[in-house]
Amino acid sequence: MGLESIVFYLFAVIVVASALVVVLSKKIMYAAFSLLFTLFGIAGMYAMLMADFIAVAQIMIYVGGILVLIVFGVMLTTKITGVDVKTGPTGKLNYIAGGLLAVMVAGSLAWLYTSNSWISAPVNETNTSINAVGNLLLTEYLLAFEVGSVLLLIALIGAALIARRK
Amino acid sequence: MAIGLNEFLVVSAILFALGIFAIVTRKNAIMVLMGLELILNSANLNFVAFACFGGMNIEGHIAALFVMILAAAEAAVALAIVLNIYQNYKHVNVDEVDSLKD
Amino acid sequence: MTAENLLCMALIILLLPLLSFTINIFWGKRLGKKPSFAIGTTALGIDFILSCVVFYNKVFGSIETVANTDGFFKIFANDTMVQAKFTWFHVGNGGIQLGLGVDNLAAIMLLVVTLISFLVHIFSSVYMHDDKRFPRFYAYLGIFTFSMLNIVLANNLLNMYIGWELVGICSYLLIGFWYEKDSAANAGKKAFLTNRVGDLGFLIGLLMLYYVFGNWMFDEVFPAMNSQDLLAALASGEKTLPLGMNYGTYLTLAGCFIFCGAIGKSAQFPLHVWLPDAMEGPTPVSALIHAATMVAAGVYLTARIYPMMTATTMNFVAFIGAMTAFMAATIAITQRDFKKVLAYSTVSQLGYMVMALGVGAFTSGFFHLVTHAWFKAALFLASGSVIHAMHMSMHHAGEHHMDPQDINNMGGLRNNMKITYITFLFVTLAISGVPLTSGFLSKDSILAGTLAFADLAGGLGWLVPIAGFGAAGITAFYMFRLTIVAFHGKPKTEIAKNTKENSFRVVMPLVVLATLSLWFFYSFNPINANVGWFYEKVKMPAVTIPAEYQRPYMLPLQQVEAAPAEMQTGHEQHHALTEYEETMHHFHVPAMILSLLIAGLGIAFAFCVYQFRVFNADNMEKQFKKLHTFSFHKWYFDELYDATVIGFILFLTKVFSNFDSKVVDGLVNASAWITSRIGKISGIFDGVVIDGAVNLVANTTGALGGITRKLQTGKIQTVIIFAIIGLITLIYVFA
Amino acid sequence: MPQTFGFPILTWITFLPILGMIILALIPAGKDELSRDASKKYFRWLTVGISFVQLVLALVIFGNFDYNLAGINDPNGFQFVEKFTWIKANLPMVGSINIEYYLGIDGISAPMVLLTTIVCFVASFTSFSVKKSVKGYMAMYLLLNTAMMGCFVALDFFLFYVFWELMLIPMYFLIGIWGGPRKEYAAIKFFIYTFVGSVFMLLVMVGLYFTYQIPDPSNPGMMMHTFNLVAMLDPANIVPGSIFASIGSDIRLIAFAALFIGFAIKVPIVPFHTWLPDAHVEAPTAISVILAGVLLKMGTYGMLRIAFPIFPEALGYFQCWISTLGMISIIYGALCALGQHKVGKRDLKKMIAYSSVSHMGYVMIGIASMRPEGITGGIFQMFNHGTITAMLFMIVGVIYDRAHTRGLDDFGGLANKMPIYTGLMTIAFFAAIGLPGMSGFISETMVFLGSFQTYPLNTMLSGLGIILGAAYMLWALQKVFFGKLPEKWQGPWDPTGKLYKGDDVNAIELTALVPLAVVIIVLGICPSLVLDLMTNSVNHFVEFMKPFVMIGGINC
Repeated sequence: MGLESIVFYLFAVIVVASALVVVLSKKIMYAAFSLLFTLFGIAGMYAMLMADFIAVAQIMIYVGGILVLIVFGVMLTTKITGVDVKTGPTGKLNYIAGGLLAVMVAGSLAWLYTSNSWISAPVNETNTSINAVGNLLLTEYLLAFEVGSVLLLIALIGAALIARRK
Repeated sequence: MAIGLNEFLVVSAILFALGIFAIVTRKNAIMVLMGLELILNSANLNFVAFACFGGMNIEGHIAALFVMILAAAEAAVALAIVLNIYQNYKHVNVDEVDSLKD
Repeated sequence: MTAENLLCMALIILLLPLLSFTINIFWGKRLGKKPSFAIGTTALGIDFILSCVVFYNKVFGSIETVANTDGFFKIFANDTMVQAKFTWFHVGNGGIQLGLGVDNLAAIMLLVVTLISFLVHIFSSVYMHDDKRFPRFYAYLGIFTFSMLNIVLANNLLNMYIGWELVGICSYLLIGFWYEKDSAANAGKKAFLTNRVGDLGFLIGLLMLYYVFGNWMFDEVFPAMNSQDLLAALASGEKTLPLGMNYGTYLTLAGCFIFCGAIGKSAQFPLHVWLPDAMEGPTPVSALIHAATMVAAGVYLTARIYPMMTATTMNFVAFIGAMTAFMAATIAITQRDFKKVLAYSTVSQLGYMVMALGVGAFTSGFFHLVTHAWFKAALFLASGSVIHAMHMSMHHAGEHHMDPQDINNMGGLRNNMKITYITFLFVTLAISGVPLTSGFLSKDSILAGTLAFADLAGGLGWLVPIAGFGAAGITAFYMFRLTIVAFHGKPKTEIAKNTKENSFRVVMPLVVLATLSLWFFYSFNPINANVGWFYEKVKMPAVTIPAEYQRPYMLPLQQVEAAPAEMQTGHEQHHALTEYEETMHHFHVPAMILSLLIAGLGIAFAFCVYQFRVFNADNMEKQFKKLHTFSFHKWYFDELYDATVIGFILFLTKVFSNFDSKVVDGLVNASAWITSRIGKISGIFDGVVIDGAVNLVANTTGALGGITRKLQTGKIQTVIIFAIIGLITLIYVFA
Repeated sequence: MPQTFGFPILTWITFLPILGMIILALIPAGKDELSRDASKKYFRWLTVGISFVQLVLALVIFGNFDYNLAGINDPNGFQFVEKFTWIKANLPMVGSINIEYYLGIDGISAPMVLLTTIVCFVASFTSFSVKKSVKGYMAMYLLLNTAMMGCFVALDFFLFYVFWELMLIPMYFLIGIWGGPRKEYAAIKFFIYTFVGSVFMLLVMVGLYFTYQIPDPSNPGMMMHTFNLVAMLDPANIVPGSIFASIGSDIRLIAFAALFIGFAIKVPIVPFHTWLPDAHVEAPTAISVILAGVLLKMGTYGMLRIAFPIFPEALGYFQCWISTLGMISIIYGALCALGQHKVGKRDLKKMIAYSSVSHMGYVMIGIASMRPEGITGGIFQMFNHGTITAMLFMIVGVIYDRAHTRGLDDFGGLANKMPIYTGLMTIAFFAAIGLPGMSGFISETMVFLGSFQTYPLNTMLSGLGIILGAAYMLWALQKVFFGKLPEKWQGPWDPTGKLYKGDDVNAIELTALVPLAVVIIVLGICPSLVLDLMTNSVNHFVEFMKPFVMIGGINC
């Protein structure tokens, strides 16, 4: 077991464990914070997969953007006085059914993934993917990129419009 | 055992399942949203893994990037909807928001 | 003068009236009556002066034959025609050319058109003075003059056709100038539509020429008709003509079709019906358009296509002309409306010209066109003067119901309107063909021409001179009837008694035009025009079709003997004498004597009946009741056309409209109806049979559904759970 | 190399109205009276602005057009080309689908592009008289605009078909919602008629797709089926043994007939014409203008671009019949128009609608002659009929807006009440009867010139159309303008003075009418402005068709 494996399992544990906390925690703030760890873990995995740009983007967008949004959402929708900063009661039956379902999904997906023999290409070790990503974004995927940015703009405006107090 | 594609895929499958779990069990809309983020991340992880091992090359990265963009947009809109629901119902419990039922 | 300068002048002459039109139509109302009159008249005045210059230089001067074939306008000049051409637009591998050309014919016509137009401009300022659309009237006069000059200055048939249509529309607008009156609007429409029938023939003729020659330039098409290449190609079957026609038939047909245009515009039988109705227009318009210029355009066209007329075409032309001349004259005898008499007289005289061209007396026909233009314009303007005076008198008397144009309301006008009377009398003498007038010169030579034709052609050909001489006598009779009834005797009404002579601007044009009807303008010999300049300068153009299609007696006699070198020097080229010309010389004196005799008879008879009352006009009317009504109702042409052509077309429109709305649309709606019925039947089938079965299933399902219903909670999560379960199932099924 | 332009000008000119539609959708319609009026004003001027930019783009195209290039079957002869793969998919059962986004124009489509922009521009002014639900109207109007333009610039059959069908939708709504009393009937009739035509076209299109193949640019060495219209003109691209492979076979004749009927319905040629009078009578003015001005031309354009060159030998087989149908259309349309004299409600608009049938008949005999004169004349007649009939319909719209009736018997003596209007109408009517100095004269004469060489008898009979045409036009002119003004129109049109201040046409209507009048007169004097655009293409077209069809004339 080389260093690579150790690092991988470390990240895997972080990701899975914190994700478990996210889904199981009663307090919504805890959930939000452990989501932070999950996202960091995944960013680490990206780095392992030689996707440095995606890793950085993951941290910036998810951690810096989405997570902050979620935290804001939490704070805005629950009374700050704090009686109800919980995720609300959930029945045991629900947990059991959901758990079963989750296990089934995980199991079948894992089986599906591992039982197929994927076409594998040699890993090309490059230092950085930023150049390539940047080139592609501004040439072949320019239209999609622009559409994405327009979409973000529209989402922003739409969100502001929806959330506006009547 | 060297770390290959399968390991990453398994992690992604677990993340996906956890996301599903969050979505189906939790009542709080924000929690549902977080579950959704987990699912998206699991998909992203697949993309990047295939980019590295499966010959999807740099396109996988691009796809992941677009997923992130969509996630950001989705998060913004979803949170706005949550706020709106909160204003209307004074709570954010999704299983009491059942206007879809006819 | 250089060719270029001459053409520039011609271009200016052409465009000045257009300028006047543009100013008057857009700004006339704002400018007011005086300025619009001034603009129109000045433009035409300049036009007239320039025309004089062009006329003098072309006909009597010499033109430096400088040719410039580089620029946009390609200039060609030879003895007969100075012309410019340019390509209007390209189509296929060639192009459609337009151009401008001045030859002796055009130079003389220029003078006629611009002078009469100028005089009518002056005359109208009084006649139309109280009209609220005064500037509009001047605008129309301008555009008409432009269009007419377009015909005159054309060096190709397309230009002529363009001018042809334009004068048609101007005529429409001017006849219907007082469009509040339904009769005026109808007359305009009738004129235009009748002309359109002729125009269609013209167009088909153009198409036929284009088919073979791909061109409409006079100097390119006509020479090509006899080209060896073409004849060889036709003989070998390399080129074919539509419908398998042979070349002679084709040329004859093309000529006849083009002549159809002339039939329409020059009001020849059987399309003459529009011209009398056109008298609904203001009188100056009648003088300008329906007497002197536009109606003469048909004759001008026939003269232009002279080189391509086959023997058959010429016979056709001659008989149409003779028929028209005679028929219109007989109608004119009984008409009561001052202007209608003149209108039929115009038709008759136009028939004369056409007849002259048809029998081969080219110069005489064209000569008559010119002399007729002067005296007929004078007659119309004089009638305008009379009508205007009657109007004024009616206006003073407060009388509004009388017809100021009915000659039976006039009488004794000669005392009140001396100048008008004298000029009118003089031009009446001219139209009757009394010596010392221009009319005598031209008419006499036409009649000589018809006699020569009849002599050479024989047989039915004698009908032509008979009609010609008959018409001459009748013309003299009805013109003097008109003069006597309107001007002599005692006034028949108070109104006529109180008429006054008109102002200078009305009588001046009359005097000018009447003066031009004197003989010495054309020939110093009062009984023979052949020695005058006109016959020297206006020569019959060389006929360019193959000799086998021409009249044998029209071919040059010494064609064989003539040395080629001589053929190319100067005027001699076209002056090879023909058998026809010799015969015409022969008949000159007999024709003169005969025509004098007949005209004298006609005049004497008119005096007997209307002045000295030797015969009672009313009694005669009763005696020849049938003939009189036949003539009075214009040979029932209008009724005939209404019943046949127009009735048929209206019937067709009715049939087609009903067919369209009932049958074609009915079929469409029926198919829609059938489809919807089928839809309904299948709907019933659906409802009873299929729905029945479905309902059975549905009821069963419904029961089951009641159970599953509980699963449907309306919550998103439930939906997701089911989706996931589905996903997992799919994984296991397919993976 | 295909002639491209530094800027995707055809895409812009085509899709600009869609952009306008989006902007329009974003402007709120307003809640109270005041803001509604304000936003109506925005909608109208936005539409005018968009159409104006299109017009400017069309003029840019006009200015940069290379007169030496022919186009037709030569992919390098097209100009302003834009070509991308649009849809490329492998489907089970069907096989691979290759659809290109292929735009380009040559001498045949360039006049049509110009015409479309001119007519859309002036019709946007005419649209000002629409009062009901302006936002929806303008949106539909812009969509229609895109669809029409797309038809004229598309060089891929599938793309063409998409635009062709796209045009039906806004048209259906424009007639069905903003139309007259029988609008539903007219809209459905229009829709179904045209749709039947489209179905024929679709079948042939699919057949053609499997008949032609070209090398696949992305897979060297492989062949692919194609919808490329230019490639379909090269017999070398035919797949041996495919459905339309054997030249002269019956199935090709049938396919041609189907395609021809599809287009003929649009033209419309008798006996497929009965949707036209109804649609025209019921449609709002601006839509009548577009319908007559542009839509009808799509039928004849489609024949020239698609039906004739792809099935040249079938054209040779049917040529005489097509010419005869054109002749029948001319006379039939004219007689029906004149029939408004005696039969029916004497509706001015209906008369003009029938005159359209007659005038499009000229186009048919022109292009059926296969002579350069005839085809040039036919295309020019398409252009001129577009401008002239647009003007005629606008003219009817003007009095209809004021008097709320179009009955010929309801009017008379308007010449004194509305002199400027009468002047404009006189121009339009005279242009319609082919007066020299107006554009209609040149195109009619050229049509006759060409047609006479191939089918002299048909041409002579068609000539009757010009007499009948003059008859109904002058008759209508007399009915409306001459004679005495009826009692009920003695006063001002609008006693309150709010809608119409004066008796004569107002500034907006003038803005719509005068440009058309100017175009008509300028082209009547200087036709080469438009004719030069097409000379080369038409010559090339005739060369291309020569082996298959009858070309008359002995000096061709």
